[in-house]
Amino acid sequence: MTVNHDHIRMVEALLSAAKEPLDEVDLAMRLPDDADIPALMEALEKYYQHKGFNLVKVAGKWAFMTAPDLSWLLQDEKESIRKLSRAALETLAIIAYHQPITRTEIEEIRGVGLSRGIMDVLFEAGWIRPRGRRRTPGKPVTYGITEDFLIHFGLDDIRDLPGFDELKAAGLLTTEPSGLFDELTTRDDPPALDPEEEED
Amino acid sequence: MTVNHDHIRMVEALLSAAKEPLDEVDLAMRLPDDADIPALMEALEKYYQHKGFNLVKVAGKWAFMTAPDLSWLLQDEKESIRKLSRAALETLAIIAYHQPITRTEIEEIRGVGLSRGIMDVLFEAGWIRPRGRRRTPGKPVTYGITEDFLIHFGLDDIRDLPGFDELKAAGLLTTEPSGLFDELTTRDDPPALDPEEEED
Amino acid sequence: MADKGGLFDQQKGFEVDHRPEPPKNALVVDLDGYEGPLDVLLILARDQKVDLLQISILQLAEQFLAFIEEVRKLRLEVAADYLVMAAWLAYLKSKLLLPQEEEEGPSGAQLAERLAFQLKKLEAMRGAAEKLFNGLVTGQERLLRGMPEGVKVIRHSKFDCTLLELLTAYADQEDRKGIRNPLRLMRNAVYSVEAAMQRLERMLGKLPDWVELSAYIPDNITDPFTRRSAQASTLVASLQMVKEGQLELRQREAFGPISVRSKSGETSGSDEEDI
Repeated sequence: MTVNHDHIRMVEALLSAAKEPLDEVDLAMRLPDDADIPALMEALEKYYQHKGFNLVKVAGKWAFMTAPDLSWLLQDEKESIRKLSRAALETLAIIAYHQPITRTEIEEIRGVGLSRGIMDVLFEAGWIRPRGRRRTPGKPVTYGITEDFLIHFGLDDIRDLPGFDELKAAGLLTTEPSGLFDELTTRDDPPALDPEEEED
Repeated sequence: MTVNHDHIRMVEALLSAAKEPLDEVDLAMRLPDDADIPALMEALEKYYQHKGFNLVKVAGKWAFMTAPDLSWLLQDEKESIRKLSRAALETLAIIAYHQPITRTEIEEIRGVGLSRGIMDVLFEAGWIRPRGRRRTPGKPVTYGITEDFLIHFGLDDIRDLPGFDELKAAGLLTTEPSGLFDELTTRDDPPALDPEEEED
Repeated sequence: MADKGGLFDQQKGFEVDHRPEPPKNALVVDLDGYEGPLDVLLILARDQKVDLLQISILQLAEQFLAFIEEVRKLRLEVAADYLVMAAWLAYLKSKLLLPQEEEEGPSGAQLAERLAFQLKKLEAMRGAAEKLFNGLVTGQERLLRGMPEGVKVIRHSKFDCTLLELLTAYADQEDRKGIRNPLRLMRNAVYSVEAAMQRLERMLGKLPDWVELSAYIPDNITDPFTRRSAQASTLVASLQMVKEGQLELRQREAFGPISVRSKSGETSGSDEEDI
């Protein structure tokens, strides 16, 4: 190969970092004047033709793209991750901070009804579990977080979640506390197990 | 090279298409069971070391990144730099080198109160995270750096921080209170906020 | 202090700091340029041009006290932490100068050593921060693939959620609670028990003998939710009126229709117009 090795490296770097395919004019503008772009591209195209990604020309522009025979590798991952909805995130956070907690209490804190789907999603993620029943009329089920939750969020212990003051100090909270939930948020002890509660 | 050529191509395809660095577990899950990931990575790392982009390990994960000596070529593609105040810079370095570290310990090292804005900026950049709680009275939250931090600063591990081992050997990375001003004042109240720090 | 110019020069190391450089006029001493008393001490200490562990703390203490003196001449208020540091250094100075006494606590020399160490630590962190940002920063010195086709990281759980997102969600929640007396919008689609009672009272006299309770439900309600609430409220209203002795209720079988009639001998409230 007679092409300049430095020029090859430059084209490689440019095409690797480019946010869109580059045409030969784009490349010529960035490379030294004596660079023989067509020869470089020919050499590179050949060089990458049997790699996991190839240099391809689409609509007159060059880009590195996954080898067509390997595209199956990228397939099923695309759908495997879902984001939690805001409502689900909030519900999860409330359960984590206030566990054991009943459905009604969650609704009370959020100020809106809890749709069935939300709890389902959190169950599916394996992050919450029923913990027992509150010994109050109706014996409502209480919920808490799971070990998977701790593992996922890298916490040793549920007590490691920052408290209200620390959230504030970290700039995550902007308003003053309402005082409504003082006993829940500012106590420095770990939320003790609800004595009224039977663990299952 | 004794490594399987098909496996090499698969790793190339995956890393080239990946939106973020992939760790060896991620790769192993995609590759056939008999793939020898460490050997593949070693071969690939070597193979790409003189190309326009290299295979690098950051935060324990692999990614193709452009060669540092060509960074001058890629002005247009560079991300805009997040402007950090000196206070934020220093705080970030202190957290990285001393993690896990509490707020008070950061203040102790800097000799000045930590304004809320600073932690805010670092949280927002995704570079720090709460790590847990110190098992001392008051159970203060400790902070540490994130994987994004390692990726951003091109570090594979916290030990790769510049001068980490030397500083550690020199005893400069301890977080014990110096007890310096105990003679004069018992500072149980946090040091006053420096109004100047609020400006970032 | 004649060395003020050199003192400010020390701040140039950090490129990312875009605070305007303090003017180099030796008469202008601006505390705003410093990050607290330790910062001032570190800058002063660097003038001694030796390893920080070897510096003369005595000289440093004098320099700092002179510096504070200077600042106070020009500006009345000096932040409290500077004064605390000044007082502490004055104390340290006296401890260093006076002959060692038998007493509790660390000696002057030990305190001086600790201060030097703390300064060394701060300096180390400054240097580290600088090196960090001058290193192989991703997105600057090294660029990731610009156009990834999209292999997503295989997470070991199905849902993608970071601790920060979780904390932010909780914080947002707390933030919203910070609003006192939030405006609550009542659902006006509910047909209240009061309304049902008024209607029953008004219509009682008009319909003699047993009539199905459902006949008393306004028939202009089309919304199914409101209709169900009207059914419930009418039933509750009728039960209340039975209790008050105005009505009689009858249900022949479980889940069967409920009939109602005015209790014999009772006059209904009024018999004016219908709705």
